[in-house]
Amino acid sequence: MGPENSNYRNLNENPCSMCMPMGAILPFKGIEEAMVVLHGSQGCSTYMRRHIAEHFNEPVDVGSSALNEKGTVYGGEGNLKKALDNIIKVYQPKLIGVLTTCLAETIGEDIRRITTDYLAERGLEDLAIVPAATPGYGGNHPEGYFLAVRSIVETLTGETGTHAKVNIIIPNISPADVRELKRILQLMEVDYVLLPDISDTLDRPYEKPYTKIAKGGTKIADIKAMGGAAATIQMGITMADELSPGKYLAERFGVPLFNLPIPIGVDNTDLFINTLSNITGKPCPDGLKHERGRLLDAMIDSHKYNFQGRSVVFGEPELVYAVAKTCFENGIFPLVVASGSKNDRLGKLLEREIELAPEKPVILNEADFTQIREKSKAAGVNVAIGHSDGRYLTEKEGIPLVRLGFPIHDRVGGQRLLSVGYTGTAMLLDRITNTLLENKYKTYRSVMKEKYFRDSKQRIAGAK
Amino acid sequence: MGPENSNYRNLNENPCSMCMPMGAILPFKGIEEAMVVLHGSQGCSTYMRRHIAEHFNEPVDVGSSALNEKGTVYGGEGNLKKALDNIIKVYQPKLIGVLTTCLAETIGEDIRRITTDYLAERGLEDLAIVPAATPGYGGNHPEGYFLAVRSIVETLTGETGTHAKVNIIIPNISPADVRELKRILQLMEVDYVLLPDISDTLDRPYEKPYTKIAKGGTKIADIKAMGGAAATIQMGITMADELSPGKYLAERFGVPLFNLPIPIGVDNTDLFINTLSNITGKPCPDGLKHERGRLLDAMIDSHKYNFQGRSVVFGEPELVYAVAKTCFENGIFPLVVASGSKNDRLGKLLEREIELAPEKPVILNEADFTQIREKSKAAGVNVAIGHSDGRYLTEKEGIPLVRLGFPIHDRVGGQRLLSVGYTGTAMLLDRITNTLLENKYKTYRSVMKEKYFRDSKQRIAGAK
Amino acid sequence: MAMTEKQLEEILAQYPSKTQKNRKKHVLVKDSTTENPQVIEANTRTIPGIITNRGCAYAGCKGVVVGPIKDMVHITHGPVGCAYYTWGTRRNKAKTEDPDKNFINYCFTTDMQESDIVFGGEKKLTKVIDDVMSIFKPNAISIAATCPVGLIGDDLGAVARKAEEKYGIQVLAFNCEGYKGVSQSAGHHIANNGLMQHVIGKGALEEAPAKYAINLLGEYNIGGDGWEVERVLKEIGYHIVTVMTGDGKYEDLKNAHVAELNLVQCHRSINYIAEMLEIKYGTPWLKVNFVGVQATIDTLRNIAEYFGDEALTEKTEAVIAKELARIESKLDQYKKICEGKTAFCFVGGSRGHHYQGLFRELGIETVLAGYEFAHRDDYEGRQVIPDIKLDADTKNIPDLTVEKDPERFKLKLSPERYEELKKKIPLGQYCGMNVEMKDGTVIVDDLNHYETEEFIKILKPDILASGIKDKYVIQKMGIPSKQLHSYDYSGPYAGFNGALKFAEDICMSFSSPTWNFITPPWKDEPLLTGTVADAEGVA
Amino acid sequence: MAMTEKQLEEILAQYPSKTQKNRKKHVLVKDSTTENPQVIEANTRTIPGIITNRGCAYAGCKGVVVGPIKDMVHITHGPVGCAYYTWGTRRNKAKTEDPDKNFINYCFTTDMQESDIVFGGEKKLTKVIDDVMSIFKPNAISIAATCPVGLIGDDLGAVARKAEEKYGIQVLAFNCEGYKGVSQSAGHHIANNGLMQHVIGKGALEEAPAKYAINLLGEYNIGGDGWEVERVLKEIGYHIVTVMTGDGKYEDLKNAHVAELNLVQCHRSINYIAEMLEIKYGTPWLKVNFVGVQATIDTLRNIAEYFGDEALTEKTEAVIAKELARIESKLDQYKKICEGKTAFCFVGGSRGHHYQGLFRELGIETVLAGYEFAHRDDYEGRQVIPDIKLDADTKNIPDLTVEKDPERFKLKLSPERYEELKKKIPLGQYCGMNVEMKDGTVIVDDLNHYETEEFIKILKPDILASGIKDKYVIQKMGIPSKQLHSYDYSGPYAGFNGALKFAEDICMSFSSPTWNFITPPWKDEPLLTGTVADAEGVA
Repeated sequence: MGPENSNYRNLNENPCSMCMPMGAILPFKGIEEAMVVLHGSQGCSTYMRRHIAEHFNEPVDVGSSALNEKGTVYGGEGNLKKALDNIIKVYQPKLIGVLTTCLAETIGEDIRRITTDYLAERGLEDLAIVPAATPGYGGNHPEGYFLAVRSIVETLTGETGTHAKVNIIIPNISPADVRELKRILQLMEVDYVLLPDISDTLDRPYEKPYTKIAKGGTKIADIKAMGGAAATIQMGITMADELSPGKYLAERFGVPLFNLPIPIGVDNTDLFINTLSNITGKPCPDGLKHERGRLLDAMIDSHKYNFQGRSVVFGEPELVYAVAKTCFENGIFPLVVASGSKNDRLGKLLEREIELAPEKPVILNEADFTQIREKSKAAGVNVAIGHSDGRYLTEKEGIPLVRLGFPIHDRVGGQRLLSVGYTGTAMLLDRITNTLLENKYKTYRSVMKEKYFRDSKQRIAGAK
Repeated sequence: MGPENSNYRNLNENPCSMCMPMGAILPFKGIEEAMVVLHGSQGCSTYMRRHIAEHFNEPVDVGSSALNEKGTVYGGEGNLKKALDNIIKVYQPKLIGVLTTCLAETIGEDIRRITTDYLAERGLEDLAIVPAATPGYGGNHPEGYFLAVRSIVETLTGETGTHAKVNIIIPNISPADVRELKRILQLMEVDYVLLPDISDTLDRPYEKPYTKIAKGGTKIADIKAMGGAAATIQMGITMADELSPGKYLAERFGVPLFNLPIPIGVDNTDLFINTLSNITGKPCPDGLKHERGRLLDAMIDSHKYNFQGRSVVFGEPELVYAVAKTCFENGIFPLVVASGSKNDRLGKLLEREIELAPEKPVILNEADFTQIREKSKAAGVNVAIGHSDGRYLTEKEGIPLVRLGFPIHDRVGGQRLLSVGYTGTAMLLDRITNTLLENKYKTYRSVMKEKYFRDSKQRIAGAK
Repeated sequence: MAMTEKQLEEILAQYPSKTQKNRKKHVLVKDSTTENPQVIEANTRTIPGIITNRGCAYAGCKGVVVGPIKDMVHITHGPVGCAYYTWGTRRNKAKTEDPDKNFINYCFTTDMQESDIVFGGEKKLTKVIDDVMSIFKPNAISIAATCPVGLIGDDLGAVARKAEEKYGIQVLAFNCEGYKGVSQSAGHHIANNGLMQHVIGKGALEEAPAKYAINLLGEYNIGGDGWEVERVLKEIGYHIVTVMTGDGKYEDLKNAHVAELNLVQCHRSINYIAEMLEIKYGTPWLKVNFVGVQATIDTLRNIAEYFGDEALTEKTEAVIAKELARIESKLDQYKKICEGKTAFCFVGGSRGHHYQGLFRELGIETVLAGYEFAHRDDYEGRQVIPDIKLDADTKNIPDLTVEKDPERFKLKLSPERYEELKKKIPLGQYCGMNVEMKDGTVIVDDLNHYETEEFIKILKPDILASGIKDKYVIQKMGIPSKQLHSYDYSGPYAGFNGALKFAEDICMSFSSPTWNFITPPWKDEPLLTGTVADAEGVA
Repeated sequence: MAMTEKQLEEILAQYPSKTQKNRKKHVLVKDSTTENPQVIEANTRTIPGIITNRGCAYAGCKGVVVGPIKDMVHITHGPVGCAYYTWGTRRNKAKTEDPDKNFINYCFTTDMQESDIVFGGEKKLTKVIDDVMSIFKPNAISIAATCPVGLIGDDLGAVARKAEEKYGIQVLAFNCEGYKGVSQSAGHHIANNGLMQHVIGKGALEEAPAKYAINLLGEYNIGGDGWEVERVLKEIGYHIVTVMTGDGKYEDLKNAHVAELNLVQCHRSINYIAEMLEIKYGTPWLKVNFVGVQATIDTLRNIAEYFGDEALTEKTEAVIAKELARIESKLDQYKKICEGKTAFCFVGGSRGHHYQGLFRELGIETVLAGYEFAHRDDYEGRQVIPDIKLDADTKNIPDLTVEKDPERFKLKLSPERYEELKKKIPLGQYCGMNVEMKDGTVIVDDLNHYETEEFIKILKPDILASGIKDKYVIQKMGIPSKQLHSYDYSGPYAGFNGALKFAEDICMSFSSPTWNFITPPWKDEPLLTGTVADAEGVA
């Protein structure tokens, strides 16, 4: 099942994705005492801070080398070093991510050299700088995210003794999801390094006094030792190998890689739990088994309502895969599966589910919302699952939207949305089922009227 | 602030409450290996099972003595004993609750004597029978609930040595809420007896094989020892003393009583945590402090949207109090606070909040939905918070409903709704805020049109 | 999978001996080879402590029969619970021509308090009627009694009469206290008597306003069933005088006497009225069944046969052909999914019988069936009625005796034509459920939760059609359940469209991938089996 | 609370020394007693690594000025991000007469890929224009360049000209690459030049179609501001030719030359055009301010003064009186809540200045204010313009020189009348923000997160008016924030209704009980204090 050729036209009308450096900022926000600088026009940093802040409702400080026209001619090395000087003085970070942008890449800035020189010049031995080449045209934000994680690992992780910890490398999921993963790991008594950990940094408690950099995040010392881990579990099955931090750890340090889907849905969560058990030899505890039982119970209770669901799932490929799989499990058959990224794995990974489904979905790669809307309308979709920009599906086609993923800017609590693990899956399913039910009740009268009283002026009461 | 005289008419039109035995069944479902029998017409049991099953999506086996016309003349003793025989044989319970109904009470059945005789006749020393007089006209389901809990304690709890456990007596909250209380108690390292505990019994995992009585529930041995506890925390501030199990334990066994609101909202949860700290001498752990900080952060992020909320809160008095308080805390000022019960405490308990509020709410006692609807309309309410029957407020007045409490029959997952503690409060608030936001966006175009283009046919685009 | 007598005995052996003896008479393993037809005990007292699915007389009267009449206000006289429990729960749909005269979404009660029990509730009831009249001005009012009302001696009849005098509308009092009779069946009887005595025949019409005038009895328009039936009947050319009582109107009901024929869908709840209408007005009744495609077709042909008009017959066939053409291929798709599966079919009314045919059309065999509140004739056919011994509970429900209406009785058919038709169509007849069931299948009266579980273990059905009270027992045992009380908020299931919708909904249960997950992997499977392939192990 | 020079120095001392030196010139403690007016540095390069709130040239051109024109399709030529980031984020409202010609909710981009960077993006851009024309048929198209476009040498102008030839509509190319200039201000300039050169004056009208014809410049209809302003202006009797550019139309814009007067709301973003319109068409411009009640009143009176018509003046006063009567008592209620509080007011455009008046009307003193991307004249007044030294970045933005239009230039006022009016009303004048600020208050150009925190610690304001990027820094410090970019999804805030809405929203922040909880009890209070009274201890 190959994706539909999305490039039936050149115009990208109402995009379903953001640019690479946007995604690359996020992992740096999940490392202790880290800052990040964009090497390029100051507008990049401003736009991205604005969008990240709006989603998480949190301060998002991102520096910029503020390149100007002169920089485009003479290079931006001086600006970048100045930016680092200022940031180090004011924020005193332990780590700085330096990301390029369209501008820096187009003029060919060598940030690895510049930052290496910088550290030497300034004699900053305790500071880590992680450079990553993330031009806006090099991919979309999901690719930027993984590339940044890989760069972090490539830069920090070194030879080390083996130890019993498990590396958990995660994609762009909500802080609540991260906390839930940590709770599950704790229940399973697994010693782990989770990278990146935004659970406190991008959902930080109100606390006095305000600190410029939020507490929390993955410890740098832990990242340095990831090469000695017992195994890596990476939730990045849709990602290309060259973007895969887990693949790097496997190839460079021989850490066994288990590349798994995000644990949303029964199968995906089973796989996560079973893989953990397999690695550590520890059984699934009763508490988790009960959570699984409760999820199954919830799925049974809702299965008739869910089976009436015809869904479109869109957003970042990794999340889209896990959610689409969950939809298949529950008979909320996806008819449109769309990602803004170039990604040929998504469709292939869903092959087995698609084969068993009563109707074949359209898989859209490099999709924009105009395509998503057209295909959803054609397929008779009645529920959309994805980030806030899908609200146009509601406004134009009356398809209700279950908000999930990034960004959520027209509702509160995107950072608190819980969807992973057995309990999180049940919560996600309840949101979907209740959206279907709400829509059903809302349209009941008009549906019945259309069916039985088309030609009369009679009104129908007594719905439900 | 006294309640409005609700009895401005005799008619109860669209009731906001159920009858006493309905409420009394629920606590028995939260005790290990317990069954319950209604002494009366079989219809009572059938109706109540139906409604409880629909809310929890769980099997709800409740016996009936199936009294018929003959019984109304000659008494129902024979029938009740037969019912006990059959239930004991098939279900092998450790405890049976025997509840009266309109019929049994009107004909004057003495269930205490009958059940005492029964145990003696059959020689069933290991079986506990808890009788409770719950005629349908004796109160509403919230009163039935507390009366049943009190009867359980009165019947089971005996003299015992003192111990360090804390009694936690809870009202009708969701299984998810109960689990959350238990999680908090565990975090606080408090040794406790929680009564009743429906967290597993009325939200049981799918599990093989099926057992007639669900696993879980408060242990009978624990209930027997409640008289020796260090203290009782009872979430029942709206309940009359004669219905208060905690009061009984205090008066009979000298267990200090802390009668608290349900921990929904910052103040209420602080009070719960602080009381626990005070009793046990144990501090609030960091994890909980972070949860509190996250709640505050969420409250700040949403405060402007919430301040535009004008709410009606209705349902069981105990829940209504906690939710109304939470609404006051967040500027979602309640303008109608309604309960179907006769309850003169609710208004008094909210006095301080009402005094500080910009508009005084109407407090409705013994309310029906017709009153609630009229008062809500008059007050310009824009969000309703309560159980599913409030859907009429949406259908008739366009007031969106945030479903909470019992019963929820037109959406799934009522048993999984989490609203207590800091984290639960944040989830409840997100549901409320997002309901306000959804409604705002939905009506934005018409509002702007009304304001600026009343006389034109121009359509407005570009909302948000 | 069939049931042996031995297996049945083992199940019942778990009961105390008296209970065992009692329940044995309510359960049959169908055997058509017995000398005399098998007898089943029904409509007897519920055993205390059995988790029955039965309701009470109030449920049958107010909840089932009277409640759906949309232009009346129905007041429940009693404490608040009983009114609440019948509020919207039956999913009787009603459309509104006059939005001010549709009270189907309302719930009215006197909400009796302790003092009303002590001092009597008549005064409050009178005031509530005053409230209702001043606010709603309905065409008529009903009052339904709950348990305590009879016990404290409130005279509903007297209150109703006074209100009738004061307001000049009909106020019907139903003494349907919950303890009366042995199930909701008593309530149907009480309701039927009341409607017959006080409403039907009170209308001004002397003749039907159109040809082929019929009443549709025992159709409660759950999930819109009645609408689908009416759609087809109207297309053929029938004039429906009144539907009792789904989407029903008091104003229409008054003229029920003018119909040429009464169709009886739910035999149990309405046969009293059908009988009395025949005696009083000379209108024959025909047992119909609009559940299932073939049953609907047979029914339509039977009705046409009754009227004996060639054009009508032709139109009937044309409509049948058109409808079949529209749905058949879709049904075939669904059938592929259902074929070879088995079902339990346990509901009230006549549905325990009716739905077996629809299941069969989908390729699903019913291996156990029964009724909540049936009488023996619902199982064995009306021919056993003379042999039924009435117990005290049933005798306590006052019987209504009607006679030929001196002015409005009109013989619709000559006795000869009647007898001739009777051979072809079920005119005034109902053969019951049992005759249609296969040998070895189980017939259970008043099935309870315990027996449900036990029968499931033995018969291992693929689906259970029942109600919400046992729905979750069934699903916890890993078996899909189809609610046939409220249709799980789906429907309609009657007629052609309904058969399709039912097929779709049943297939949903079989096709939903959800059921693939009901065994946790750590119980039956080694860790990682079947899933490890997904993990990309790099050593 | 005022700021001392010493405190200021302590704050800046945290910076590296070069940065410290630079920033010092951008911060003033207002002192009206100095011999010469205080000078502030503005519109200079952003210091790298400072967490500025400034945006880029693309943001100013496409995001601010060009984007709101609703009947044009605006194509962002570049990788996907920049188009996405300007999609709906400014909350420019637009109503639609013709729903097929309102593209305000759309986002169009060429979504350049790596290969486009390597091989050039002109081809793709051409194809995208083809797509747009075949699907949307807009009245005109704009193309906005993002960073890489200029670097790889795509010739937007050439592509645009070819498309114009092919489709016979205007295609405007804006070389507003993000790195140009020092902030979005460069983008405003580029946009203004483009619109002036290619759009304004291209319309067919020679004269205004009605009396009192005006243009409203620098009003972007955020949250509906423009609608409120239009409501009042129309009621008085003005004819609005075009609004630039909130809810603006390309078709109207073309006729902007016929207005009798240009109102300038946002001085920074649009003063270029106002100046050029005066030179080319002889239309004077008036600095207006519709933020705040008194400002709105003053503005309305000034406009009436300009036209000098008695009836107009009377109608103006009548409308003012009516509006005041409607809102005054409500505003007084809000004022009670706000009185005595202090604010920071840091926004772009002219809002950092405008909102101070509205705050003052509510009793709130602004203790710190500044602009993101202003020039010195926005602080110090237009009289300093001749003294401003342009740096290289600004010089790089091509300047447009216009001349009297030989056909359409029309002197609207005699030079004498002009000079006379100038004494009464701000005709062609803007005095800047500084002059209105009190001594001891702080004026900051290009405020950043670090300074925001430090100033908060010293000045302890009650509320901060700023944007979403610093909103959460502010709120985490326990201080309410009012977004004046997007109004926190509220608005309008302009005019009379807007003032009321703003007052309501500000009061919300002060009144919301939420802020009572910002200190956790275990930090500042003993356990159970203040709350134990609620617990009913029974020993």
